[in-house]
Amino acid sequence: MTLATEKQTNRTFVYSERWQMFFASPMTVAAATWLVFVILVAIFGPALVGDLANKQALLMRFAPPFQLEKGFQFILGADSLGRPVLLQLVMGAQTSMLIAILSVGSSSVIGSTLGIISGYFGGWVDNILLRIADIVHTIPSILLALVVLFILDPSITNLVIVLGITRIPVYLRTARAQTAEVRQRTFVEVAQAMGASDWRIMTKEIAPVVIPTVRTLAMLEVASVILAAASLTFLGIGLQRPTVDWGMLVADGQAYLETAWFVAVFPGIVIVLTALSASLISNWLRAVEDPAQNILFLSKPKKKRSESK
Amino acid sequence: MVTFLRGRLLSGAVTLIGVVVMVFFLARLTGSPIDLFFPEGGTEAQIRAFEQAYGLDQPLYKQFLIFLGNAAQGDFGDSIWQQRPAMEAALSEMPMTLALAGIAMVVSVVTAVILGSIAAAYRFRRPDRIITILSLIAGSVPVFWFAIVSILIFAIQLQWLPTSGSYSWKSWILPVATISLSPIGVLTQVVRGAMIDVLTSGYVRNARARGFGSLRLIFRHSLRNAALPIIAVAGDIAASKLNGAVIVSVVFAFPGIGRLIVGAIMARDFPVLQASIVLVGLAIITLNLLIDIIYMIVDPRVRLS
Amino acid sequence: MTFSAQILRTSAIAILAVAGMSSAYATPIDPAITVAVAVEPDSLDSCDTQPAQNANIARGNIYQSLTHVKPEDGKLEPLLAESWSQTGDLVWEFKLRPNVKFHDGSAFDAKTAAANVMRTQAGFEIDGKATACLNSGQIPEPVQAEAADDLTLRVTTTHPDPILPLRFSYIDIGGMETQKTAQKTTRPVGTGPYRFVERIQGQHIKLTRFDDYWSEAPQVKDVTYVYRSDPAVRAGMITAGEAQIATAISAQHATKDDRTVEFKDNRIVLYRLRHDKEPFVDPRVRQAVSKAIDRDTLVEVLMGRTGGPWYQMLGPQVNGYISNFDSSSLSFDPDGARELIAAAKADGHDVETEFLIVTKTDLFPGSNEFVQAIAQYLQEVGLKPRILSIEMTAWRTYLRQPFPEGQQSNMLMISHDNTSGDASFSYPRYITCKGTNSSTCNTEVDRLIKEADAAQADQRAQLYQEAAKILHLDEMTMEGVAEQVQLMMLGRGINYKPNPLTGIEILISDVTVTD
Amino acid sequence: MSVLLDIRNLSVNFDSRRGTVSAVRNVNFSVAQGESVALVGASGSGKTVLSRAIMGLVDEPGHVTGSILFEGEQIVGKDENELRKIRGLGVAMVFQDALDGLNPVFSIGSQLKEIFTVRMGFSGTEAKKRAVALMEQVGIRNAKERYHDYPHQFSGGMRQRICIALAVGLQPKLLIADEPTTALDVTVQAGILRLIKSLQAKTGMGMIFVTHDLAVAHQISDRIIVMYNGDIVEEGPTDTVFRSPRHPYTQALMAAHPGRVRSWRDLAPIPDEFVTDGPGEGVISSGPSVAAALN
Repeated sequence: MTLATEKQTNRTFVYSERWQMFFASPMTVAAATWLVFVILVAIFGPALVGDLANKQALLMRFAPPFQLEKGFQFILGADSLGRPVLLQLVMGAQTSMLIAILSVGSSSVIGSTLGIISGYFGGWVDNILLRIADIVHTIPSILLALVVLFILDPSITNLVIVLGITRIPVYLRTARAQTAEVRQRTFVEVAQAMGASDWRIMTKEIAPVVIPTVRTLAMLEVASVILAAASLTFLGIGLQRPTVDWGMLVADGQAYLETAWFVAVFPGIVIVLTALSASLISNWLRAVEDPAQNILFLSKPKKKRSESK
Repeated sequence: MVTFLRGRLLSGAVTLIGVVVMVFFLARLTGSPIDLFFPEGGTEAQIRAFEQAYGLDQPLYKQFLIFLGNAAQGDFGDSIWQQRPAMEAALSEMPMTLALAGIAMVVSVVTAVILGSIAAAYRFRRPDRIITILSLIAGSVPVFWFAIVSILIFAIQLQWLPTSGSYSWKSWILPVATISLSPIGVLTQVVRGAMIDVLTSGYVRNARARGFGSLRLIFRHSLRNAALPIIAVAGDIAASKLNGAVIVSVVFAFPGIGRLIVGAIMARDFPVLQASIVLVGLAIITLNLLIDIIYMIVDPRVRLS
Repeated sequence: MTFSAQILRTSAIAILAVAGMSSAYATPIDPAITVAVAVEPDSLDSCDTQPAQNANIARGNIYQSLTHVKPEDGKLEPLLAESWSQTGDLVWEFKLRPNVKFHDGSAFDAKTAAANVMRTQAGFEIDGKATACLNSGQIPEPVQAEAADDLTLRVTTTHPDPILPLRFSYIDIGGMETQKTAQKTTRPVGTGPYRFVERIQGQHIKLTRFDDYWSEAPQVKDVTYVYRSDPAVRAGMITAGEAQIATAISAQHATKDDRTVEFKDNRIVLYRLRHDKEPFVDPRVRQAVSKAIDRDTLVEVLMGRTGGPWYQMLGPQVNGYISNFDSSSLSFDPDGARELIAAAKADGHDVETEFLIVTKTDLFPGSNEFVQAIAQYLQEVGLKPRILSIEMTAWRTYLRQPFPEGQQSNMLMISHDNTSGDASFSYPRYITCKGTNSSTCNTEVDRLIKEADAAQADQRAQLYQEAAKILHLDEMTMEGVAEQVQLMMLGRGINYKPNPLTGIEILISDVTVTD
Repeated sequence: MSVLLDIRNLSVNFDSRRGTVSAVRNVNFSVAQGESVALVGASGSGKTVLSRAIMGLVDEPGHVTGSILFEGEQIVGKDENELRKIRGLGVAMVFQDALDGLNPVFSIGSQLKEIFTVRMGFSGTEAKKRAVALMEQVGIRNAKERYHDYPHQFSGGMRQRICIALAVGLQPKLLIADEPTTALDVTVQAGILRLIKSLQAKTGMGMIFVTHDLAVAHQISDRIIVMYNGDIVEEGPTDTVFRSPRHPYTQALMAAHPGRVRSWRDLAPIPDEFVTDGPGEGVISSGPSVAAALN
């Protein structure tokens, strides 16, 4: 009886511990709130906003921000064609999230899988995979972008393909390096000695160690993917209007930085906030899973403790 | 060591050939320089003359074989747009690229190691939070945006630094800052993570129990261990800077092979593109070799396996 | 007394000296200037001066041509040729200026001129190697050039070509050494007021005053050209004093004072419709496209001082321009446009087919927004446009005949300039059935242009204008949207009056410096 | 025998946003010079936290109250710099995770040498001589050749021997051995225990041997302290405790111990109320993450 209740408490304890850790950090809460908000906006926003976002009103060109008399949609000002910056951000949220999630997702999964395989088996498998990674890494991504967007179409899918392929080597090398290191730890040796299959060792023993690193990297990559898409737009080979992503808004707006700062600055802030949030969540996840860290994560701000002296 | 080097050289050669093959065919998928060359439409005779001059009248596989044959003898052909051998064009940009990438990497690694170590030492406390937020922001600022804003502020408003060009040491400041910004952000996070891992490890705790001071703990018992993931990520970033840094080149009009490559892609100047890629490939392969050697020096487990 | 008088005298001398110095300062001797341009030149060879980025540095500074278009009135004036005449249906003779020296010290003569004309035409072989010159397009039909005597150049054409002297204003003359090889030169040698000093690819080109120049020596001694692709940086270099002349300035970076100067180079923003594909098969839809676009608002808001509304293909200084053109059938009338579309639809035309608006990113500064605004105007009258903004090579596949099989119906955005003043540099290529850049095929237009090409002066202009009327009132496949105005910025103390040719030649000899 | 270590009213608490967790509560005991004390208890009972408190290794957010007198010197409240002087030379510790205990990027020799050069100020050659001698002392054969080897070339048992060498090399007055054999094979365990025992006999250092294994405790200690849930529940000379355990928890431990019975049929299960789910769960008072964090 005692045992049963105690076990019960234990389980709820473990769950609530994460939540406690979550709520213990206001930054994490803010980051998660922002991400959830952005994802909700990405899912529902475009449908709600409809055509209003891309509706040009030349006479509203560069309407200044923080003025309500023109309607709430103009609270962040209007761009060079008089489109409300706020609604453009809403439309951009969907594209940017799609690009970020799909390309980071695909490249991190493919890259780290290959990296674990490469690091675990070593030998010729390792050699071939590393050579391919080297080749992809050496080819300028802009050439790849140009080829794909020249032969195919400048669509979101193709952009995801370009950005995904070019980022695979980063994950591959990271995962490989860590796998090679983890492989030599005793628990892997023990598992091997106990006759566990390669697949089992890779998924049960190595992956759990590699994943946090990859995830930290992936969360940081969210930012760089959004920015890479923006750079392609800046160099003139990105997405096409009326599809907008945040990077395109920054790229388009930067020509007017001196005259209408808000057109480039608000999308820039949104990109920075989103990337920041992704990384903060990644830090939190890392802390939750690493017992050595979570106690510190939970610790109250340091105070002078006279009583212990 | 000899076997190691031989293996490396072999795999480097394989990579290089792979890259050249890929680039050769990828580039030709983007159309022909003829479309660009005659601004307002040329006659058949003109186009044929042009094709002949650059060997574009041959079937693709023949073009490739000719290219391979010549390249093996060190002849990468003449640039279509620039009136000089393609390799000369590529070589002339390389020193600046190496210098810029090198300086930027030193700046980023040093900054990141300092900031990341402080953050790890004060993990989850205020200095850590501040450094983490700042480094994440640094990694999230669009590069071209930062470049333009920094020109507006430092060159045009304050007139402390030149807007562009590469004439004095002052003109290096903004490009280096722009290139280093995002690596600093990423690397600081990596350093922080690696340092936390090491600082919470058994051997550092043991060393502490032996009564060693904190400087010794950090510099002898932690840094070298933490260096491994840092070197891996820094190496990848450095490699991307070798053929990247395009935007910095474009905005600051700073010389560099990245800009040459983009220009060659846009102008379909295949010989220059191929020669540049070979150089960049060589640089990246050398870089990877260096990283492997550093790895071997730092980590005995790699050395002995 | 004497003492104070002495002081007075000394200070008077000092003041005079200072005044003298400052007056000497007012017209600096041998000033050096830096010019910030947008794009690095591809080539400094005399046969490659056709694109603006090459021409702006080489033309008129390093190289000169036999004839020259006067920027003020578009009339042809002598330059390296003192006079010319047609001696037969197909034969022209140019009397060349004597005592002209190239920068390498060699003399300019008919042999050199003939070699330049021949080398410029692509396909001409030297030592079994072919050259491919960018200027070759200026001579569409092969001509034969030879030296009749030292200073007489004889040119034989394959067809009658009344504007051959005008064409020769685009053939720049390089030194004989550079003409002997198929290789493009990297050390250009010409007859112009500036000689080439050095070029570091990717960084700069330096020129200096040529001491043995045949005409008046210019004031500016040294010129450095640098390339800055970002308009904000180019403008900033003027503000920061790093450059004295900056070209291709965007409206938003322009200053309101006289440091920013304007010029028109007969450059028009055009659209071209594929009339062989829906929805543009019916001419009523093509007319509706023009009526859907509110050029006045569009141009005023988005281009500001860099443009004006426009309804024709050519600029006002070209002989194919219709001076009293009634554009009312093309001007903004969305309801009218909708009616036209409805009528076409009623006749079974598929007006709801999606089509591309094809543009390139560097069409002109801010062109992407311009195109987006056009797309919205077209949407509002019920058409289904989709924007495709691509880079040059891809864009060219839409511009050039033959169009690839299965290419989607499109409206192509073009920025076209004609600095020569003659429509033959535009119409044959753009609106005839066989024109490489044409989507129009109207036999009447073809006939008029063919006649015009062989005609002279007023008759020539009239025939071109008649063709233009058919284009703009019946065909409506190639319509102007805006006349472009170029901006450039000048540093303090720099005097330069831009002209219609500034887009393709910035003569440093026209620049004076005061301070 | 004079008192080496004297602990009075020692508590270790961990502050967290979900409340204060006390890992050690009001503990009193002392260790005499040359005495060997076994600290026995289940995982999470607070014995590891207690031993770390003696080393001054309890970090934020943990904090220590009460008094730890080592040779009459108060350890509680000392700053890192003062603690550094006591660590290694005064109190040394061997940890249970032998495999993570040595820095993988330095050779065994250089790590051993370091304690002599840095902590005792010996010259390089002298330190090396001592390091080799120390390796021999802990039973590494071919010590000279193996001096330049790296940790990953050593087996687990050998690595723990090196860790022990690193702890005893400075000839501390008190050695805390925190389950030094748990991570090792059974066959290796006995050797390590023998080594520790002999080293202690040779140097005459005091020892606190932390273990959950009663047989080990019996073999190695003069006195036993039993901890349960952060409290000391029983204390006494080893033989006495073994002969007549007073506290029910101790009795339960005894009954469950295979070494005490002749046949497996005699094994009694530990009653439910003492059952813990192994490291990391069960005993809320010390908290799973605390235990994990400090191990």
